[in-house]
Amino acid sequence: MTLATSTPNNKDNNLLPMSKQLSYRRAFSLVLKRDLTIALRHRDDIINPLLFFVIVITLFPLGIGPEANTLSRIAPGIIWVAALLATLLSLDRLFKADFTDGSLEQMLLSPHPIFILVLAKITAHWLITGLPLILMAPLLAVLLHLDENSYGALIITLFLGTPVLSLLGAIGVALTVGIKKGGVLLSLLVLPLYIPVLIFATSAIDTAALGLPYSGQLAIIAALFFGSLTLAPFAVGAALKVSTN
Amino acid sequence: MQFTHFSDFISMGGYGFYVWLSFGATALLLTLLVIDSKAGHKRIINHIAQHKRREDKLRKSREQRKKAAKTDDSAAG
Amino acid sequence: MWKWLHPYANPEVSYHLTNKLLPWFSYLAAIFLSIGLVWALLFAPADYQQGDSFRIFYVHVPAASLSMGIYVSMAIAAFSSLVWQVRLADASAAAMAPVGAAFTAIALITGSAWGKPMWGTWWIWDARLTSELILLFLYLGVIALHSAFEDKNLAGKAAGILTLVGVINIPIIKYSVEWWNTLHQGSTVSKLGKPSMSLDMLWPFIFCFIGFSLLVGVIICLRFRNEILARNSIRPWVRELVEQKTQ
Amino acid sequence: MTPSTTPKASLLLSAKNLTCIRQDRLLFDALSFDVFAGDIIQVEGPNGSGKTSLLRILTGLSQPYEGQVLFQSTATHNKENLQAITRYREEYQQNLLYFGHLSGIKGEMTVEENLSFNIALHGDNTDGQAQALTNVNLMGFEDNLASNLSAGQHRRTALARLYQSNAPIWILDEPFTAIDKQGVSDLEALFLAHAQRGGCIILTTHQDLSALANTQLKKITLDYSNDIAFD
Amino acid sequence: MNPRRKKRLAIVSSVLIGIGAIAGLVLYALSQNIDLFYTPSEITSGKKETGIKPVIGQRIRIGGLVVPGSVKRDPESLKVSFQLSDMVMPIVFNEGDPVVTVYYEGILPDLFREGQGIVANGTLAEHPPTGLSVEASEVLAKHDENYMPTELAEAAGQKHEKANYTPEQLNTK
Repeated sequence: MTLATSTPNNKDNNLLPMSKQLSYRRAFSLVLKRDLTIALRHRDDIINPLLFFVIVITLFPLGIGPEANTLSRIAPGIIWVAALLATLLSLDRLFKADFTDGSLEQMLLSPHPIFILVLAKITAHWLITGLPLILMAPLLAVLLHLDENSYGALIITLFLGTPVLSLLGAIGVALTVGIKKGGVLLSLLVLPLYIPVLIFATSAIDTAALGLPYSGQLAIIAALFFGSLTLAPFAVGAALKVSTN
Repeated sequence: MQFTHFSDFISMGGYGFYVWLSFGATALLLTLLVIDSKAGHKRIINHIAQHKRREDKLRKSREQRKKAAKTDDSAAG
Repeated sequence: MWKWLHPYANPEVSYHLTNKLLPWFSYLAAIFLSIGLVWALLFAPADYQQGDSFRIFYVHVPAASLSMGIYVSMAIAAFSSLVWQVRLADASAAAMAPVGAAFTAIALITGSAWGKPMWGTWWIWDARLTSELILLFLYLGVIALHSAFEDKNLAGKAAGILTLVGVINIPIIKYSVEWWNTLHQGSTVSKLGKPSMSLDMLWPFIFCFIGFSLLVGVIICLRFRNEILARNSIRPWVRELVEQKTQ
Repeated sequence: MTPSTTPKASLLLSAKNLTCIRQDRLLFDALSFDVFAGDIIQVEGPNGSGKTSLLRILTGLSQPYEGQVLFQSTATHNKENLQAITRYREEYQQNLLYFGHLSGIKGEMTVEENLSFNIALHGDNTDGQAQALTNVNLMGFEDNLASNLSAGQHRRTALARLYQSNAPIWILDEPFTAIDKQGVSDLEALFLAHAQRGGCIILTTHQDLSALANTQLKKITLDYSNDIAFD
Repeated sequence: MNPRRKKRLAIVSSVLIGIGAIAGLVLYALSQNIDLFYTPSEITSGKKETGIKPVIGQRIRIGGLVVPGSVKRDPESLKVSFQLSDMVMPIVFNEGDPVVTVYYEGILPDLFREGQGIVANGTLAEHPPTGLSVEASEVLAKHDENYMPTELAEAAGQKHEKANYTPEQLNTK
């Protein structure tokens, strides 16, 4: 090691305060790529909520009875409630690891606006948990004898609704990440916020089963999506600042 | 006065259970809340007093240590 | 406005002010509540449809509207604490949360006890009931956040964020349930063109409502001064006060 | 307590009247000091005296109970213009490097990935990354997952960013933890170089900063003298 | 424009776009008239917009006004049947209005009365004498927000009698 005198790579000798050009898009993709890399190397995090989703759904026919009529009537509710719980289960991962190893405070100290980084992390979370749920849902719907007319509605509501679950859930996790026993508190905070998504999604699927138009419900879920997309990142940013204080 | 007998008042036209359940639950909850809020004042004052005692002890021990250090110094000097 | 508000934003002044206000609030609350409740239980006429079960109205409606009113004031306090860093607003929000939760619980319990004989069920998933239940959850969440953080300041901020998120969510939940469960439709249609309430039923209600509001004031004052003490425990005036009280 | 002023050096950071309260305890009260280009400031004090709290307040991660931290902003194009860090957060953080108790290193990523993420996150140039890894003696480990590293290597992975950073203000909380003797003297040399080219360093450590003793080393001492009631 | 301003503008405009999208979607949803219950006329002649008719045996939710004079109670048991008509303002009951008969077994809520709006959950069925009917599993009546003393209500011709049950009736359940 002959490095005692090595100078930093900054060539000009003047370290005055500077104003760098930082692009939002680069910051976003940087964090997104990192989170996806970590998740892919840590596959349990992807598989466990998915397994939970499948197991919860298979419990219902066993508990309620295998009668096809009953199952098809409650199928939308079961799938959505299971998706909701699976998301809740996976939320912890969103900030917990970063909080305990200090990378969260490094992100908060980066020169990028917090909401961009938060948005990237939430996107990664959705890609890791929401997307597999959507891919699994039609298979499970078959097991539950979901009405044939409802498959389209099921997929569309999941596509619009699961990002909302990730976005709203992020607020709850950001508030509880610094608390030692935050798990139960997290569900108390987050589940009530999920109710509108649940109501409109199941209502859309039910309406589709009756052959009625369900674009009204879809519009509401889309509105919820845009609403949480615009507001949640700011709330999460504020909450993270509180939690890392 | 709407009721001629006390028993009428209690039975509330057959709805006695529901009416008294409502009023009873309200009274119970509010009484508990008031008691808790009042007790909170004493609780917090005792807490601060305890905190203060602990602080005083700490300061005393620190002063003693300082004094001890000083006498050591002067003894050495 | 700031000039006017400033002296009250001083914890010591606020503490003594609440102490001065407390007896007034208490006497007034006792007077109004006793008049209102005796009137409601003994003298108010029974309803033509609901008979004496209607008397539940006199606790249910004030509790329900206060539960929402307290939430709105808590949200305003949370907002001013987050945006303008008014520390006392935090303390007042923390004081309001348990009171709001208690009134929400009262509204739910009395509503159930009223619904059982009238609707034939203790509970229906109707918009008002569901949003009131969610309101209770939000209150509990706020209380839990307040107690989960060691640092009162941080607790106030975290609970404030949740309170504001809840403000947006309560109406959404209310409307979502209203669409989902259309039980309301029947009542709104058949209601049109009828008198809403006769005066001899209205007066006891007004007394009850004012009485309960004053009681809310009393409890919030009691809790507010506790919160002030807890948040300013190292100030000399608190130390002096504690010394006086513990001697 | 306030470091003496060198007339030529420019003011980088200024703490005004900082008061910090943690769990009903007053850690410090009305603490004011200025940090100039070229300063190396060691924050001293016994355990629990608020060293970490002070550093976190200086970074903007924590808010002081009272008082504020100012820095020299270029956003207003005025050399003497001090601005609150909370107001120009993003600009301040371009000028700041903070190294806390937690390293911020991800076990699931390799040494190289960790370093390049950290550098890119803070908007610095990733060109000299190989050199930085050599500087912290981790060349050859770049493809190892960070979870397989020893505590010291873990620490050094995080420290490698120091060699890449263009930020003038360095705030370092116990940078020498788990670092061997050679590493400590390397870091001290780096600190000197950083101060000489116009940066400033605020750090806590229990090490004797022998190599720096003759330079601009200044000290801020926190003790419990303040933990009494205040008004 | 300096980059700082530019970024701020980007944030503000994206928030505004988001709010605009929300407003547009909500307005669209409101125009879509989401409803989940059928009125009697929709059961007989299909939904107005889509013409969709419920099929026999399907679970439905029906909402309407209880037709005066249509409530028939079995003196031996808790069985009851009544007719529902559409809710229209002002409240009038005409001979030719589409009505659907509801069959129910159970204790009716105290607010159940003729002319009151109620909602029933059940399955659509075909009963020979009455045509389309609903076998209800649940009958819900909601109180309106008007209160008045009994004497006043009697004067206004709005006397309300709640359903009384004999012990024998109650025992059949």
